[in-house]
Amino acid sequence: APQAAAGRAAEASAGTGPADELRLGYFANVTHAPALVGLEEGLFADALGDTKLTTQVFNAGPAAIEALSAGAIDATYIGPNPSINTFIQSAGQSAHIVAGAAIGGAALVVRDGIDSPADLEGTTLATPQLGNTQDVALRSWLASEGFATDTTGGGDVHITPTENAQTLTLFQQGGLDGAWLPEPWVSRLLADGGRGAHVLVDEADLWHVGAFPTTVLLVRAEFLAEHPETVRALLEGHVASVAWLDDHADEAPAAINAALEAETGKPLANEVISRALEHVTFSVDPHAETFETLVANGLEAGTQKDGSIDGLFDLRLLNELLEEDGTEPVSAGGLGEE
Amino acid sequence: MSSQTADHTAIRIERLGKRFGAGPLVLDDVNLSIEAGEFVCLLGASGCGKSTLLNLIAGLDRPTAGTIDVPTQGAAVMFQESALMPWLTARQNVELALRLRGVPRAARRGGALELLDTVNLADAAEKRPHELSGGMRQRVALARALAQDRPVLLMDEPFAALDAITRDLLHEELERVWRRTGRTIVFVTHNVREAARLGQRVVLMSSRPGRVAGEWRIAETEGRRIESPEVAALSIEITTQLRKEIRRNAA
Amino acid sequence: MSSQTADHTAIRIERLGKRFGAGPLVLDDVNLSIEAGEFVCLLGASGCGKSTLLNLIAGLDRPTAGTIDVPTQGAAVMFQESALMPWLTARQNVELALRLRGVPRAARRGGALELLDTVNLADAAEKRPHELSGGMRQRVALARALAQDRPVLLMDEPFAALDAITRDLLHEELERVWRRTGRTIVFVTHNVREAARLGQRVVLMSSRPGRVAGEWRIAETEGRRIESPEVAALSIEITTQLRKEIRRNAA
Amino acid sequence: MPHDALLEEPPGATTHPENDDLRSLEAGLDRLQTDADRAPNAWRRFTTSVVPPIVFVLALIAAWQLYVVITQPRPDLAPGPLEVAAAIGGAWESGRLQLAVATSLERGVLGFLIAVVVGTPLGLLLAEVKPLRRAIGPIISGLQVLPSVAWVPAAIIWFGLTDATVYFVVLMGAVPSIVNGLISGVDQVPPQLRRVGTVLGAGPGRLATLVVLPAALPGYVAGLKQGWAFSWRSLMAAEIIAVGGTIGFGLGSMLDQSRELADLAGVLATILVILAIGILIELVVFAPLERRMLRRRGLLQGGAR
Amino acid sequence: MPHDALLEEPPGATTHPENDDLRSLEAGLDRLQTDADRAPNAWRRFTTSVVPPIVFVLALIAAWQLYVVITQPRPDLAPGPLEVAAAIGGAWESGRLQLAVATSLERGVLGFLIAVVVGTPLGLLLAEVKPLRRAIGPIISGLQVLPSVAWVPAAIIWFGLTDATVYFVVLMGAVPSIVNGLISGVDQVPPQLRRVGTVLGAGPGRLATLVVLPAALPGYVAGLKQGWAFSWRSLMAAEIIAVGGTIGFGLGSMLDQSRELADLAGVLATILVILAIGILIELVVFAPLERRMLRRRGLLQGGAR
Ligand SMILES: Nc1ncnc2c1ncn2[C@@H]1O[C@H](COP(=O)(O)OP(=O)(O)OP(=O)(O)O)[C@@H](O)[C@H]1O
Ligand SMILES: Nc1ncnc2c1ncn2[C@@H]1O[C@H](COP(=O)(O)OP(=O)(O)OP(=O)(O)O)[C@@H](O)[C@H]1O
Ligand SMILES: [Mg+2]
Ligand SMILES: [Mg+2]
Repeated sequence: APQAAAGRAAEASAGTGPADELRLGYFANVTHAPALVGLEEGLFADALGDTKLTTQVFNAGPAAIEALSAGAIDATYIGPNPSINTFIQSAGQSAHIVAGAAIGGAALVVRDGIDSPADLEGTTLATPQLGNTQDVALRSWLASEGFATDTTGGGDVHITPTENAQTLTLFQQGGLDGAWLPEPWVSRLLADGGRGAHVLVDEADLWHVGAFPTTVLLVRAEFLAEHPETVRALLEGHVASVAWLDDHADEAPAAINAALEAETGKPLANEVISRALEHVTFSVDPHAETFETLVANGLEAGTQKDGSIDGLFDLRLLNELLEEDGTEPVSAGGLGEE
Repeated sequence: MSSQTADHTAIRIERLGKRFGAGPLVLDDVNLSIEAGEFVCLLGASGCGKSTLLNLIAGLDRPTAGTIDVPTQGAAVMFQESALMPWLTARQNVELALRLRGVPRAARRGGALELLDTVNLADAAEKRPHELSGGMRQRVALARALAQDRPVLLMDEPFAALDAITRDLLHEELERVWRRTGRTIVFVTHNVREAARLGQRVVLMSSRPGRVAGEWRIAETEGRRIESPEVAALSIEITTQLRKEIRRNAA
Repeated sequence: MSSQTADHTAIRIERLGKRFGAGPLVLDDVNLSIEAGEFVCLLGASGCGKSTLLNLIAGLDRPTAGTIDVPTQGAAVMFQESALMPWLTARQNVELALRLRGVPRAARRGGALELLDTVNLADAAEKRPHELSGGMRQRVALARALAQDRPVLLMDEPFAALDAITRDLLHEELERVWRRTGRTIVFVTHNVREAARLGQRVVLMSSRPGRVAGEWRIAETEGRRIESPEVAALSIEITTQLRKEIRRNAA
Repeated sequence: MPHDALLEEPPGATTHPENDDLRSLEAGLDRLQTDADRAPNAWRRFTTSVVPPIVFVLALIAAWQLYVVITQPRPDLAPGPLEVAAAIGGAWESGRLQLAVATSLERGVLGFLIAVVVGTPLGLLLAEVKPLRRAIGPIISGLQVLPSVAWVPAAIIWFGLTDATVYFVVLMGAVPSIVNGLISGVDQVPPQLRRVGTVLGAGPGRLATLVVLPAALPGYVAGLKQGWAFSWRSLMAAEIIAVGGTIGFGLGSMLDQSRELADLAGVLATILVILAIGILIELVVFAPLERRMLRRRGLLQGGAR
Repeated sequence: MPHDALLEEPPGATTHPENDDLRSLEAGLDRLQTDADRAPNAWRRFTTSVVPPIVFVLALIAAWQLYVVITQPRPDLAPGPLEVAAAIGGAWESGRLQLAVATSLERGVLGFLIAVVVGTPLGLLLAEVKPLRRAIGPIISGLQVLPSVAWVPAAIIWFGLTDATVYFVVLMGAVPSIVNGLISGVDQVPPQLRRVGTVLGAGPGRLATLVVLPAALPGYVAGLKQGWAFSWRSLMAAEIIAVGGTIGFGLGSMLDQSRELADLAGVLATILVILAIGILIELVVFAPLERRMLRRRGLLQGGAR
């Protein structure tokens, strides 16, 4: 299988030495806090040494995947579903997940008057993007509740993938009955949405451990094969960043907000960011064991092609680092190298 | 338009002047009276104002000075381009004229076919203009002009764009129609021989401004052909005069 | 094209036949020989194959059967539409012909102006075709054809689209050029009088298929005018024959 | 002078030898001057104008498939024709294709019809009323230069993510085309035809309905055709950009969805469907309309094309 | 027969009285048949064709301002002209406007030039090589029907959010127009001109350069003009849809940004700028080019427009 070949290449050839430049993508979003903090605190730069770091900010997963596929970036923070998607679409040739980044932080927020899943019949709900992590989660949850949905907005519950900012506006204006969103939008909708906005389902409740991946670190397969040293340095920065977030829980909101303000021009309200951070956990474990379920859900929701994700993970570099630090290695769940 | 004219005069033009906007005088002090049933040829070089004069007679434009008296029923007009409606068949083109004249629907088809037969086009009634040759188109236009049933027929170089053979035939055709219907015809042309061939009277116009520069009458018009010696003799006379007019502009 | 012909014969056509694709025979067994310096008018009704014959002589098309001998230098051609390049001035149009003939750049301007003066257009040298009247355009085309400096000049109804006054003048102009340059001219026309006015010889073609249907020679051509009695007499004779040919197609 | 009197032949005139002579001469000349209708050879037309592009496209597809088979590129960056066909098939089976085509066509056609209803009187008004035309004409021409996609953001703010946004953009795209087409159609009416109408005794009303409008038809149809093209373009732009909200699922949304799923085969499949619909509408609706009209007027060029 | 011999007058010929007669007659006729050049009245043209639209636009703006002042609508749904002007001013001061205009213009012009370089030889090839044209011509015409916005998703997948995406979309929009313009230009070359060229002794090479190409110029320029319009449209579509990545900040991005900030005044301001640039390019580049060419050929219609 090609992915196995790529993996072997990374192992055997040790590439062509460190890259001159690492182009990293991320979103200006709370669930991408390791990236924001790593950049803000200079953790990546420290780790990368001579390799120049350039960054690109994306609004949504597809754009990041497109940039990755077109070779415009080398690595990106992204949700698990777009990662699965590109891996399957490219028959395993496009990219590998090298680490986890964030867990949790998504929820279904609905208007007044919807208090149980049964009340959702005939409503219109938004998700950030067709086939993204929250979109798939909403569809599979609705299916488990016995509602039919489809990707064209039909069915018992109408799902309309809409940009997050638009979702807030539409919800305020009454054009939407609810939305399954990641942080900080859950908190923003609760704070600014009006119309009695409240959480109907917290995604954390759906998974047996309350742990499900929201953000992972994805690296272009070719880059990984050619410059494992650089990826290792990136991972060093990433691990340091996650550790920083763990250690500085009180400073984190301000640091994240500063990064957000630099990117989007507007900081989040204090209560929004603190509520958001309460619901997100940062961890380098990608929780690989949940991915088979994610694939099954995506298939069921009709947002994904059928295909193997065997080889999606390449956690060897991460585990090397963790080993050096003396921490527990993480598992690839049988879906790649660990 | 204007008042009915005296018994035998179909068209009376007096001290007519015309200029367009602030341009130069195009027609100046034109005097002409045309009798009912007369066939008058208006001859002149390009741009001398023949079309302008014809349009004034047809009521398509207003004179700057002077008066024009024409029969109250008005005049039918034929142009150099047949100006048939390209989306209508030959018959429908003639029917349009009948319709605008107020002929009831039921009578139109028959009337149109009859008129087309007059110009020997009964077989081509269902053809569209682009399927007809230039000569056939002008014959349809003639049938259409006849459909208007007006006592005066004004023709502005109707045969200028046709080939010589067709033109000769149409001269005969036109003469036949004229003799049969007794219309008053004012025929504008560049062609000295055509004028001498067709007209009972030839009026030569000068250029810049247009004035009547000469007039010739032909006593016997029956059985004339364009090659006839009388036509040739008259042509030489008119040509000499015409060339004199043209040379005047050389300086 | 083909071999140089015998001393006095400029063009020799033998047993010429032409059909387009699988269509009917357009020309059938045409035999004609034209002497150097002769002025021949080719007369026939529309569609009888005059242009086809002329194109064959010009080498623009290939015969289906038979042979055509023309001078090795080839022939200059003038068409009904002047076909001047609309983006070039009168002078540049003539210069283009000189350039394609291989005249060196320095000599072109003078040559072109001289040729334009020949057709009395020295004043209009810097005008573009659309600024010229139809007659002036045809004179530029004549100058261009003269610029080619070929012994044979083929003309396909060059004056058909002009008004009668201009046409008469161009007849005189053409005759003057012919006398001065001694070209062999083949002149295609519909117009019996034009043919009788210009040609030393008039060749009448029949229609469908085109064949030579009659020939007339004019002994004395000096000082002829279109209104001359000899022209009229010849016209009547040719017209009668032509009408017979046309009537043949009525059935 | 009664009409019939004019046409009445003097007794015996039809048998007058001279007249008969003239008739046979005219008949002979007419016969010579009109070519026999050549039946357009359908088979020949088929082999010279339908077969070559089809062969070319098939060759292109074969080359593409060959390339994919030989070089085995990443399927998400260079899917083969089979995968694209499979994507069309999959979309058809799931019913998404039919839904998208129906939605887009409905919007396109409805939007176009509204544009016709709005544009036609506006065009007539501008064509006939000189001062209005001087004032508004340049603005309309200017609007035709503005990419209608630029209206999408404004429309989203005004109408939200609803169908009104889509229709607004379609209208802004199509109306200027239709108006300008009609104006240039009326402009191209030969003044001679108007004068003939006047001479024949038509007042302004009948002149407009019996002469000017039918004469302006070719320009109008050309404007309609272009208007449709702009409707379709604008619709696709609006559908691609304005996704979500209560906007239904059209071809543009399908394109955008495929893109979001990084499904290039789906993207190419949708492009093919959009292209096919564009060509189909042109072939089925406008081409026959235009051809029939031009043929009736003898404006159709020889079949060399 | 040497050239000069042909033109040599027999001695005394110029003073031959008959010849003089002919000359004066011809001169008289030429004088009669050509109108004196009427100098186009610039002032009149200005008052009849420039003033009315400007007055109309000013009146429109005044009415809009009045409406805003009287009804006091929500400024985010109906900003007044002053606010839009302020938005333009603000964008200018911050330098975003200049940046966006420069970026978009650079891309539009560069993309258009590439399209010309690609489209011109392709068009010539298709126009002159019949079999190629039969095979590829319909495909090119078909591509012209395809909204170029449909290429944006595919281009994004292929090239990511980079400038290559923008250029690809611009090319797909402009090339078919230019090719078709050139083909129809060559088609419209009167066959008579080609035959004259042949008769004058031009071989295929000189026929193409001295006759066919200059004769096809009007169609080519029309194609270029339309190609530019399509470049500009496609560019805006690409810029609006493909934001982020390494794609520079153009007018489309500015439009999209204003929309995301729900800043309708900014959206309208950007639309006005896009419109102004489209009209300006047309007025400054294509209109004079076209007018000069048409005037030289006498194809310019009377100034009624
Ligand atoms: N609508 C108009 N506006 C301004 N000038 C005009 C108008 N119509 C004609 N003229 C001018 O009036 C003069 C006479 O024109 P007219 O068309 O009557 O001449 P004509 O004798 O019919 O010429 P031709 O034989 O070429 O048809 C010309 O100089 C022409 O320029
Ligand atoms: N390229 C062609 N292909 C097929 N048929 C042709 C072609 N050119 C001419 N013909 C046919 O050949 C016949 C003679 O045409 P030609 O143009 O030579 O006639 P003509 O005598 O010049 O007519 P006119 O006086 O109208 O110019 C016509 O019936 C015409 O239809
Ligand atoms: Mg006139
Ligand atoms: Mg001919």
